[in-house]
Amino acid sequence: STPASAKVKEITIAYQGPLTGDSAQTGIDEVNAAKYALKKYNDSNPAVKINLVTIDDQGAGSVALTVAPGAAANKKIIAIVGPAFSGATISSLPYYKAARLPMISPSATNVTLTDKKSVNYGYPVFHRVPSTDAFQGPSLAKWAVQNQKSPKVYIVDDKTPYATGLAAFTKKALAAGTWVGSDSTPDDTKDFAATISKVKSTGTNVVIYTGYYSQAAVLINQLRADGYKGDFASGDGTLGTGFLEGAGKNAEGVLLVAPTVPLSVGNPAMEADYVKVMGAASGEYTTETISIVNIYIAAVKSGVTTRSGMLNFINGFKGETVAGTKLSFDRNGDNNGAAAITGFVVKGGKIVPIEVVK
Amino acid sequence: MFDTLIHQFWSLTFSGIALGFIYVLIAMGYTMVYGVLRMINFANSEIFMVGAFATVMVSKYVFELSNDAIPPSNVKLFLVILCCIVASMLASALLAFLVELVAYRHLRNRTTNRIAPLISAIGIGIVISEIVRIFTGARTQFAPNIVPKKTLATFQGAEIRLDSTLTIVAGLILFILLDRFIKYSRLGRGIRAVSMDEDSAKLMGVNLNRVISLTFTLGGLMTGAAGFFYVNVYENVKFNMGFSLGLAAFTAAVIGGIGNIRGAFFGGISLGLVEIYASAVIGTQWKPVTVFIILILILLFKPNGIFGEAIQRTRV
Amino acid sequence: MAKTILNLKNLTIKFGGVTALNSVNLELKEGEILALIGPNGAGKTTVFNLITGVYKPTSGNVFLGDVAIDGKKRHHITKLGIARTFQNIRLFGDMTTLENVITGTDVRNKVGLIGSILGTPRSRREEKASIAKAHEILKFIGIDEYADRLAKNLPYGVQRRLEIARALGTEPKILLLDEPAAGFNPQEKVELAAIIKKIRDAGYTILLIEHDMSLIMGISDRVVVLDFGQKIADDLPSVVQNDPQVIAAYLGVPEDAS
Amino acid sequence: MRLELKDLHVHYGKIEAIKGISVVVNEGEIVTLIGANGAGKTTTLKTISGLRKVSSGQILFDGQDISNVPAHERVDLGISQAPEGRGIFPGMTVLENLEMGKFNRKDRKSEMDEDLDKVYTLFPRLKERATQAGGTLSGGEQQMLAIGRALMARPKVLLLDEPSMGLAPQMIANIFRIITEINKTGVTILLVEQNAQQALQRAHRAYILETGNVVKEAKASDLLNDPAVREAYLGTGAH
Amino acid sequence: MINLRDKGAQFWERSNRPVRVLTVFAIVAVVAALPYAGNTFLQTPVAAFDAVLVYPMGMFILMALGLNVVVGKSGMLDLGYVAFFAVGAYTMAILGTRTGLNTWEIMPIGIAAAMFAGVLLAIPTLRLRGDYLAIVTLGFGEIVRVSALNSEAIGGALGIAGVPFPPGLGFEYQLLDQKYFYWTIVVMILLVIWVIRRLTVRRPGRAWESIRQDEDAAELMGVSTYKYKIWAFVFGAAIGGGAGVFYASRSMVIAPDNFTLNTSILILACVVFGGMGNIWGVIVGAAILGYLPDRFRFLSDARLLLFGLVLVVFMNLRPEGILPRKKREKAIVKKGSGA
Ligand SMILES: Nc1ncnc2c1ncn2[C@@H]1O[C@H](COP(=O)(O)OP(=O)(O)OP(=O)(O)O)[C@@H](O)[C@H]1O
Ligand SMILES: Nc1ncnc2c1ncn2[C@@H]1O[C@H](COP(=O)(O)OP(=O)(O)OP(=O)(O)O)[C@@H](O)[C@H]1O
Ligand SMILES: [Mg+2]
Ligand SMILES: [Mg+2]
Repeated sequence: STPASAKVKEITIAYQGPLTGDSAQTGIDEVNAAKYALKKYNDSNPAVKINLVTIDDQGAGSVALTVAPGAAANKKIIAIVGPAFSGATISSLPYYKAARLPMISPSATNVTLTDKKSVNYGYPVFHRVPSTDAFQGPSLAKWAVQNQKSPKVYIVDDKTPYATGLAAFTKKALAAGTWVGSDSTPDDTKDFAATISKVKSTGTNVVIYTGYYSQAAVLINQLRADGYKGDFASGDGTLGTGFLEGAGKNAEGVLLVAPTVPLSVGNPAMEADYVKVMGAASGEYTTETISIVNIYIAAVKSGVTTRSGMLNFINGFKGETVAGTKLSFDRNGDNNGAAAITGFVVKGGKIVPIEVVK
Repeated sequence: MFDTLIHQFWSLTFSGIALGFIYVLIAMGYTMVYGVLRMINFANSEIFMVGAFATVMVSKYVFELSNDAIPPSNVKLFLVILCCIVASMLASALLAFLVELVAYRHLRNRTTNRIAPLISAIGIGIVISEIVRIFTGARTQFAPNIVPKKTLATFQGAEIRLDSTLTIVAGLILFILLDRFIKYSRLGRGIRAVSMDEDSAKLMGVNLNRVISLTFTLGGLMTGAAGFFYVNVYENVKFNMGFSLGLAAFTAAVIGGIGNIRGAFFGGISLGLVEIYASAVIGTQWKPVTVFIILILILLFKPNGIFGEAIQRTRV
Repeated sequence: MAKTILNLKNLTIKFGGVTALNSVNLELKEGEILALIGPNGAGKTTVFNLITGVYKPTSGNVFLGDVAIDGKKRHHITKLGIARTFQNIRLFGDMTTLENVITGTDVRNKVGLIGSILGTPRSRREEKASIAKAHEILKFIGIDEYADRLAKNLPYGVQRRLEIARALGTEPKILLLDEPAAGFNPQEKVELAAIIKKIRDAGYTILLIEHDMSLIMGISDRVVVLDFGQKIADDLPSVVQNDPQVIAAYLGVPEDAS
Repeated sequence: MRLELKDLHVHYGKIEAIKGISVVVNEGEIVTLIGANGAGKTTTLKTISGLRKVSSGQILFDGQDISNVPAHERVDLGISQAPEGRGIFPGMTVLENLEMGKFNRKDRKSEMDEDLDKVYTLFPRLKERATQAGGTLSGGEQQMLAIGRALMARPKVLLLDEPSMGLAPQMIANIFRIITEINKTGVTILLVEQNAQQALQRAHRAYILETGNVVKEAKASDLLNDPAVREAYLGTGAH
Repeated sequence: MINLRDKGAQFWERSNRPVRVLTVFAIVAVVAALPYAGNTFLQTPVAAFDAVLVYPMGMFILMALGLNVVVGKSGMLDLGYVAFFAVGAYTMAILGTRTGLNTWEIMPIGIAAAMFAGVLLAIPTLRLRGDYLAIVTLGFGEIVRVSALNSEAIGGALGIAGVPFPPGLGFEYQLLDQKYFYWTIVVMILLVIWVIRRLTVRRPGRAWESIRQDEDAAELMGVSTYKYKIWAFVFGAAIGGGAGVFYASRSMVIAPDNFTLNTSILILACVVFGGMGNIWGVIVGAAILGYLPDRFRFLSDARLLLFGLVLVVFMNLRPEGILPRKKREKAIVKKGSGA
């Protein structure tokens, strides 16, 4: 082993998320963002280089159960970017808690993770950049009905932990009498005819979809093809160019809310650089991921070399995301700056941020 | 609970039939293979997925249609449809042919274990979908709008759209063609002979390998066509799209009586309808439960599916 | 006169348009070898299938002693004491000869799942007894030397004999043999005849389907002739052999009466 | 068409079932193979029709080596077999089974009807049961179907594996008469039989097989009178 | 190709009792020492070796042994085996978080629940043959998973967290060092092997075997085929349920997505890959298929691709599995106990 005096030349952090399997795309987007941030850093010839190892949990709790003990036992890893999904986070948490391995997730938004009363409480190791569904839900409820004098809201979720959570908070925040129905369409649903029929028969004028962008695009396309004229609103799962590509013209006027903004919106200059460096546009949760890696970089720059050092650094950290919003963590691991939920409208084929929805 | 079903009955029915035709075509892939080998082709869902991708590729890169563009019209539209559907059918057929070669042929000569080919087909399925996943970065690929989603007519408040009408009409034509072909070519009899007794079939002059390859290929053609219609209606593809559709189509084949192409037809349409009605009445999330409970009930009363022949057995 | 142990009363069965058996009456006496003969498709195998519960009669009954057994489950009928062999061999090909017979003997064993897992004394006793019994039967039939061979690799003649041995394993009162000598050469048929006699002498009652007249004449006590699902004769072999109706329907011109 | 096996060896895995036999069947002959259970008769026929692979040696058909021709093509050459165990397609009707016999023949409808008529005259029972599923036929009926089906192909060489098995005495006499009749129409026949008495009476020449070897080859009538053969294959209580 | 199975069997037959006992001890010792092999070539990148030994390897072996009774021994194709695993796991999770019962007390309840589910499925469906049974069982697996997913009362999509660890038995189960879990599962596996061997060499084993080979003939030889098929199903379910209870307890968290059709298919692949019907083959198959994906983690992107290739290539090379079902000619009755 190295003598204590020897200078540490390399630090290892890990990314955990789905890199294979059905949800691989989220993980690949995030890991690319992490790679981008680290490349920028390592190319600047720092004294201490940072390595990235990837931990593929397929976005599934069952797989997380096999990989998490390994990451926990791997003493070289001093911090984790991720896990990407709430379910995998819940399964991994016991191990990381036991190993005191700090983690900051770019995309796990389930409330129980930072809820003191829940068995899923991630204290002290768990942190996250995006705000929880508890914040996003009310904002979504508010933002979605802005165009309607007498809104009739129909909520569709995709049955993932993320979507059911967000749907529940959204529903709770709706004004009395405005909620007319809900459906759950598992994320392998191809045909929304039944859902659309319900939307029509309830006279809905606002459809809120909590789920991910590809299904959102299919849903709105089918809604519009069937002559639905009302509004369509969704949360952060839908925020991204993928939705625009999939929904095309139908995306016009869609109302979105998200705890942060996509890189192309929040920091166009960095997006341009990203495209140059990575050879492709950034994907989901890039803003969050780069911001998280930047925290770790800052920690390493300040001489952190251990897990406990990293944990202290994170808890004391005060800064900004690359999109310019405030970033620091409260005792439960939530982002103090995350409460600001931005409302967006799709205009002219672009997702345009309008205002903070309170 | 039944409000939606009652108010939107025709609209639901029309969608259910269009969805059903997609199932019918995929189910044909399962049922043909089952008909000849008495084995489930677990790679069929990937064959379907590849067929769907072929349509996206051709429309995007050969005809350079984009997602936003107005759908083509008249001659161009006809040409696009024709090329896309042919490309999908050929891509799937070729893949089905290869699957037989790699996963089944060698094994067939080496073992009587009927589950071994099943596992090797599953292996191939994983390989195909993983290759596509790696190439697409696991992303959903959105397809250009090929056939305009024009409303042709309304019936009892239900809109009858061009895209789903095309699915129904073309699906019907393909089904009838296949049905006739099997009936009037010697292939149909060859398939039945092979499925009952391979050695005897050889003694009758049946070219075993050719019959089996041809059956896979025909099944592939149908499955590929389903890929085109799917893209046409739902406008997106993803590497893992085959799984749930394949499962549904397989269920459809069993409901009708697997190995029997008319059964697959009936099963596909009824499954499409049942799924949509069930989603409307008790919620989309309960759809798989409803479907499987109905399946079990059907099999309780008709153990060989609705159109299924009794499993071929010699007397005791 | 020995008592009747199997009684078929007015047995009729139809398959669609075909009446395979038409009101057939047949009595099997304890300890006899009764031969069932008739042209191809006369309904002989169908009689076996009705007795063993494979088919349910359209009308009529099968009595074992005083008990009507038509409509009973197949395995239950076996338990009641009727065992059979198959016209086209149906052995458990991937089991050894010995195992085939032991599987037959299992019908008399009582031990179930739990007993087997725990290895109760009874289970061990039964296992031991079954193995011993199976060997005994194999020796009796004369194929003990094949005990450890897989059934599917056995020569045809041994397979036919194993069918008989497996059926004997179930300790039947009545043994039904469906063309046990098919595919045998004359020499082998003679040996088989001896075995069948030996079985009868050991106290079994035998109902035998066979097309080889010399075999039948040699061993049967009584012959029943079926034609087109009807019983056309039921008498001593020598009488039946000279019955003109039987000759016309079944035997053909008597070229070679042995 | 002359069929010739030259020093034929056939294996099941490691077991050698046929150990170098040479057999000649001249055009227009009936040749019979007799031998005890397990001698390799069925294996020989299966090898000729292509269901088993030749390990070494040759099968000459009309002077041409066909040992590597796939089974289904041998049917087109004119080799047809009624196999042991009959190989009926259980789910097909009797008529469909018979039609399968013509699978590769591009005969006109009239020829089909003609052949069907022929088979139906040979086996009236099959005509009665034309629409019954093959699998539900009685044992003997299946045997008739197997032979009839082989005839549908209008073979040049007909391979029969124990055609009398499971048949009633009257029918057995019938079958052997039919074999002679078919032969008279110019079809070469290779016949495997346990009923050696009848087979030898009908055949021109015969081979005796013992555990994979030919132990004797002679004119059939000679063998009928050979005491050793009578002892071993015709039963002691000979007729 | 060499037949390892026969070589092994030959060795076993030639050995006398002390040699056999010694062999068994040696093998058990080697297996038990595996958690200490973490730093050898066996090391799995990313995932912890000791955890991989517990899940997937140990669990897969256990489940594959259970499924083998259904598929390999009695010839019924079951594509929904994961349902029983799920029933066991949910029983543990629900009772473990809501009552004071501990893992060992819940174990029999979980097994009983899985057996009950087995009977429930078996009674109406076991009259179906072959592939129809396959689709019905597959459907049953989906019914169980989707019902769990849709029932908020048992956690819905998030599942149930905070499932208690098993109480120690003179040692304490640890999170970051899973050797005690591993040893527990080895004991469970040994127990199951012992039970299955008992069954297969005796009457129930013969009944299953005869049903697999010729159901009609079996019934006519007096085997109550329906009853034995149900037993096979229920017995397989019991093992799946037991595995589920232990799984939930060691994982602390379960969710519906742990119980997808993929798991059923993977377990089936283990059975076929190793050698259907042969418990040693099944164990080897499950160990390999459980271990490989984690061993190949360094390949990251191409990992599953490789897994698929392995399945195809291996099935083609060894269609009967790595250690095929008995080929040699010797009885499954215990030698020497007779005659
Ligand atoms: N399941 C069935 N469906 C239709 N017909 C049947 C069925 N089972 C038997 N038959 C018919 O019933 C008749 C009697 O058949 P069975 O098998 O009893 O004849 P058999 O006397 O045993 O003849 P063989 O000597 O040829 O074996 C036959 O004509 C047969 O075709
Ligand atoms: N599938 C097989 N696997 C292994 N050995 C076989 C197989 N088929 C046949 N044999 C063996 O090959 C030898 C020849 O068998 P074959 O069936 O050709 O005999 P046969 O002369 O036709 O006998 P039979 O009069 O009983 O029909 C026998 O020893 C037999 O056990
Ligand atoms: Mg019969
Ligand atoms: Mg033979």
